[in-house]
Amino acid sequence: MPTQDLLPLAVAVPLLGAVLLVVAGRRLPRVAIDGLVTALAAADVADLALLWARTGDGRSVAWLGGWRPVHGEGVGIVMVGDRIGIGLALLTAVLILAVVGYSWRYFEQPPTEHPGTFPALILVFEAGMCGFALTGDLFNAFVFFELMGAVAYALTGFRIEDPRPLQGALTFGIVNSLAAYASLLGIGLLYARTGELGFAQIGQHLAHHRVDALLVAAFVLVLTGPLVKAAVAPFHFWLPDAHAVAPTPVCMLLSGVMVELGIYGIARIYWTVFSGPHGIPMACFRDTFVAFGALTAVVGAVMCWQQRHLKRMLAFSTVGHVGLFLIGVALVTPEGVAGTALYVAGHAGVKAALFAVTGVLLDRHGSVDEYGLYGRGRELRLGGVLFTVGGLALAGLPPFGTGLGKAVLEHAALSRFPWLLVVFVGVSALTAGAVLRAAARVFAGAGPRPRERYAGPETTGGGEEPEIRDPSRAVPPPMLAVPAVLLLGALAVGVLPGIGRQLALAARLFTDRAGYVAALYGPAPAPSGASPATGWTAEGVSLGLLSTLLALVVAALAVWGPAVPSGAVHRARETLSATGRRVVLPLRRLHSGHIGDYVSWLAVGLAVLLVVTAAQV
Amino acid sequence: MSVFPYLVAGWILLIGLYGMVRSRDAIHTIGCLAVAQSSTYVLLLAVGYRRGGTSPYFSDTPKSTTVVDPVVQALALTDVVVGATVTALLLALAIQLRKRHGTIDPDSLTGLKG
Amino acid sequence: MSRRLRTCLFLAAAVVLAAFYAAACTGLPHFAGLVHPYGTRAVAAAFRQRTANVISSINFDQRAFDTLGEESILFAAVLGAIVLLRRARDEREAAPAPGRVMPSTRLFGTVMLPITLLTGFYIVAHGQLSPGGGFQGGVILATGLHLAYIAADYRALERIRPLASLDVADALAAGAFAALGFVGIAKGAAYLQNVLPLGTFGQLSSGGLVPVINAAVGVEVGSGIVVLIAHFIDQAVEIESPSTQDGQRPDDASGADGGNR
Amino acid sequence: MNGIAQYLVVVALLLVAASATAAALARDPVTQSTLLAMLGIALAVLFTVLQAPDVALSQLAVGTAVTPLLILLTVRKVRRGTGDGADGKRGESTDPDTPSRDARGRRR
Amino acid sequence: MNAWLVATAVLLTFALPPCVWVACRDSPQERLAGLNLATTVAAVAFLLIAQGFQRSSYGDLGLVLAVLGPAGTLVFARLLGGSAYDVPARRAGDEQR
Amino acid sequence: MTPRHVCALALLVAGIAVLLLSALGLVVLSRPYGRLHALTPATTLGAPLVCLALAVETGAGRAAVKLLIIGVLIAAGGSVTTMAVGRATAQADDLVERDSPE
Repeated sequence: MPTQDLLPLAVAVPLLGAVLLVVAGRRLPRVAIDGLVTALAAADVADLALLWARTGDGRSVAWLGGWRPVHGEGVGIVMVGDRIGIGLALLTAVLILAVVGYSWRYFEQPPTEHPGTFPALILVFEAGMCGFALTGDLFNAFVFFELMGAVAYALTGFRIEDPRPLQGALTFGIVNSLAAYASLLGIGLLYARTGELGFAQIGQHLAHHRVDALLVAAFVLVLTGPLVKAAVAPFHFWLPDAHAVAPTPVCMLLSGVMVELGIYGIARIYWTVFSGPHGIPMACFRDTFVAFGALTAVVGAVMCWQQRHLKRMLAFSTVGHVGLFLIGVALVTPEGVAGTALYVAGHAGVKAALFAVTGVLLDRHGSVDEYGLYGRGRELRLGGVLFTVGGLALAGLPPFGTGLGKAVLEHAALSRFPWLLVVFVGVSALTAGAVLRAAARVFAGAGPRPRERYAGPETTGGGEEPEIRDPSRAVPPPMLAVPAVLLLGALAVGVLPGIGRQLALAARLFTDRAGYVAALYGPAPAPSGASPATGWTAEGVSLGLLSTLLALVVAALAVWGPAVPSGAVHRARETLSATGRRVVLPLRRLHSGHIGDYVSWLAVGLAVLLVVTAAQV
Repeated sequence: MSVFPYLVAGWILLIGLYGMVRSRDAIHTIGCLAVAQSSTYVLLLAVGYRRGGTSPYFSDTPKSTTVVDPVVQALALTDVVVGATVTALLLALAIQLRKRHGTIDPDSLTGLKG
Repeated sequence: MSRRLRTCLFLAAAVVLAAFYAAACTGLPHFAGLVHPYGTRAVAAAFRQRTANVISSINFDQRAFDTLGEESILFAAVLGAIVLLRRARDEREAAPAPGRVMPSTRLFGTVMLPITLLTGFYIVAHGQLSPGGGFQGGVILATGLHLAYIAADYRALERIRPLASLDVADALAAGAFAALGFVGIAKGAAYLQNVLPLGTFGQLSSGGLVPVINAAVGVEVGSGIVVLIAHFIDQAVEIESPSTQDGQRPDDASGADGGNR
Repeated sequence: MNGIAQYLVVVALLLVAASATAAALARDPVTQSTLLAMLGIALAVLFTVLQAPDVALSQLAVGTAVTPLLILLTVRKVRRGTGDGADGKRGESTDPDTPSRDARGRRR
Repeated sequence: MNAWLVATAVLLTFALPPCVWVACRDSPQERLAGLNLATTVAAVAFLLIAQGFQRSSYGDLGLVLAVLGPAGTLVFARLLGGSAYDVPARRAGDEQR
Repeated sequence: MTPRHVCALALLVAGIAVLLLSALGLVVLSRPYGRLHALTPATTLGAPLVCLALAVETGAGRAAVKLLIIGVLIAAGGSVTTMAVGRATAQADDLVERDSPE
């Protein structure tokens, strides 16, 4: 089979698999369904792995329906796979496989009338995400954006007995659909100007026009969808609401890879469509989005620290890390892209593993409340180890993939924005500190029992509907094996030198706009310039160790601080928390769960982005 | 006239957003989302209109006829389907939310905050 | 945020958005302009594929991958609605009392049912010639079926609506679209390539793969929308919510404590 | 011919804008569903004068039939679940003086 | 000048706006009446446009609206009339409009 | 201008006039039942007249038959819906026993 046929197959295989599950699902026993869905997910992994291997350091281009352009003008849709796109699709497929394994025995009772529905939806979700990662056409990207959105809303609200998932899913659905429609409006504006729909084709035609309000408006509108999907502040409000309440396997996918697809969308659309001559200047893109990324990272980290609802804590940690990813791609250098790719790969494994262990807690105790679970995780020794290791990896402990990605990004940011080092170290330390704090309290019962006290609006996480019926059963082995494997994967990303090298080459390809355009019509010349270094350096290791150490210190202070009798420490804590409350409480109030607020913030975000961009071009 | 249709599309989006911001009922919010979405149809089809053009199919008209842009119509068609299905999905969520939460007034949906 | 603050915030942002959007519109080509490069190419391509309705050619041939995604959204939404509107553990079904309908309405419904179905088939079948096609016809078919609900009552609707098989038909049609793409690969061409014989321009069977995909879409949309509406009607008519059974007003459970039980 | 075609487009656009505004500003979902159907019709007319009968056909089918129907069914379900008893006789035993019922808009 | 298009223009200008106006009213029955008339007028307009632009296949739109329109109105009448849950919610402190 | 054309135009003007009068009635007549009265002439007279005008213009053939069928459909659908709307109005005013079906 020619390499290019593997591209549409990555979408078609899961779709056909979903159909198969729906049709055959009602006649097959549970075991057969599980086996079938695992086989299908593995097939897609195999397809994408083959594609990764065959594409090598070039690009695979598939003109769907055989509509190759004649004299540079075509009517068809093109799929373009380079190693960043294919790698993200492969990451999706691997995570889907992990989730399928994790949920083997997860839902004790699938919907009785439709047993195959949950895995079928997971497979359609995979099709949507792979399609979005591999397409080279703006409208097609919108379609797949909506596909993954629609499935994600349904999956988030899957547990219909509990009101919170439903509310989260509704917020998620409304905000994301609205953003998608704004993107479509932007696509309409671009089509009106250029008469094209492909990324590269639009980019080529934009070069013939001057830079004006239309370009700025189209740029901001088109990026609305990916920005909301990526939960960049102030578009991030839906994310904690949805990710905190979705069924655990779905959380693993949402936080692990769907949000990152938003970042990918921003980077891909900017590089292929807007980065050319008469486009949005790189300096403008860089300054704007580094600022937005830093804001997102800080908001996410601060809010993450405040949470006692474990899943909400992990969701806000995702917001924080997404801010770092956005900074990475906004540096507009191959090094930034390579670092982000490594970071995303490591983060996906770590975050999915953390959610998976939280799912075990929910399964055992029907609660994800840090206070309520105090000391109750003691008998779950392996879970505790995994959770702690996950927390350390989140802080960027070498040699995890997260640490390597963070190190490369820090190095990339250092020359132009030295202050970003503080953001990187601080955000990793604070998010990881929150996770470690929870690990110490829940799995070790460390420190004094946390006291209930009113600290502003919050979601506690107690009284969750358990996602399974029978809490007295033993923990199903896949539920702990899968997070262990995922953490090993995150470790492998950092340890295996090949991955870093290949992603460095891929990043150089990703940032080569001319090569992308040329690849559509024939073999493209290899990009010039050296590919960025993506190995471990002494500086990267020490920064990783520093953030890990900081994370341990803040976690220890939070857990044992109240028990320390010293007056000075006590007074310092009081002042710190008093000032913190003045800043943090208004921030917490903003996360109100109110759809109207979120829509307002969406409009405000767009307005700010418009003004900021227009001021710089 | 030269930009009037595009402005109408923008107005529809903004008024839909306004309705969502002021909404007191989740079903109403979803309805406003449908309104906001119709702005995309209007913009797309306005972009594709061509003076003196007629619709792009040739079963009852010669091949040489001037036609309007068919691509935007195909896009709008896809968009209509997407909008309808997403609306249905959101309404399904609203039904269950009302059952479990007792209300769909955004002001009273306080399960998630902080 | 209070309601007033929220509205003010939004209005302030909306003013900026409106100003930028209006400025952007002045940069667009004037309304009713003559230059549409992609559109011109698409018309030429449709002629080469001998498809009289250019929009069908774009939807089912030139940009068929978009439509594949769109049909997957429909498939996923139907699946999602089935999952979301399933009967929860604490709910029960209650058969509704048979309804009384005015004789004129009943007569009208009985007469119109076949006419609507006929119209639906007509619109599906002429998809690649004249306005219409799988999607539009499918929706009309689904609506026609629901005339039965108006004409007679819910029970009659349940009799003429084989829900289980429609469910499968929806899935199979969605799968058929994805599978038809492999015809191209099997013949050594690209995925979704239109490799069937193209026929004569302007004939019902012209266009190669287009009428086949069109039919698949018609089946999927028709059955999908019926299933979708069926689940909504089930909720509205049949399923008794737990709160209703208890006689307890859910209002009591709402408010601040609703989320933090 | 050209002038009148443009005039038709303008009138249709105004109708669309008016009904969209009305639909967005309607307070109650039931009112809104009627207005959404109206918007569907106005959009279908606009699409036809913009020479897009295919889209107009979808819009007619979706906008005037399916979406309002789904909204109405949702509203019916949502408003029905407020304690009618399970016997299926809705709207008869409602006591108009109960304040909570009034709050649900169940006035006769 | 094309009589059919002029007739369409007259209908769109003078017959549809009253329908929209009535459809904004409070009473559901009045709204329904407005919607009903709008359906009829729009169906006629489609037929006139088909004739005016010399594209007979636009007539299919009129056919579809003639078939679907009454069905839609009946559903509305049934769901509104059957349940009478139609008076807009008035809550304390509802300052909108 | 052929006599057939004149005939079609006359029918068209009559039909449009009826439709406009109905729209006017919809606004002017105040009571709900009055509004219902406004609907009837539009569907039973106005729309079929226009359809007839179009059929006359196209001349005998399949297209004309289709137009006439549409006219009949509108007329039939209109009267049924008017009745249904009237019933709904009556129910709302509690004139008819409210045992409405599901």
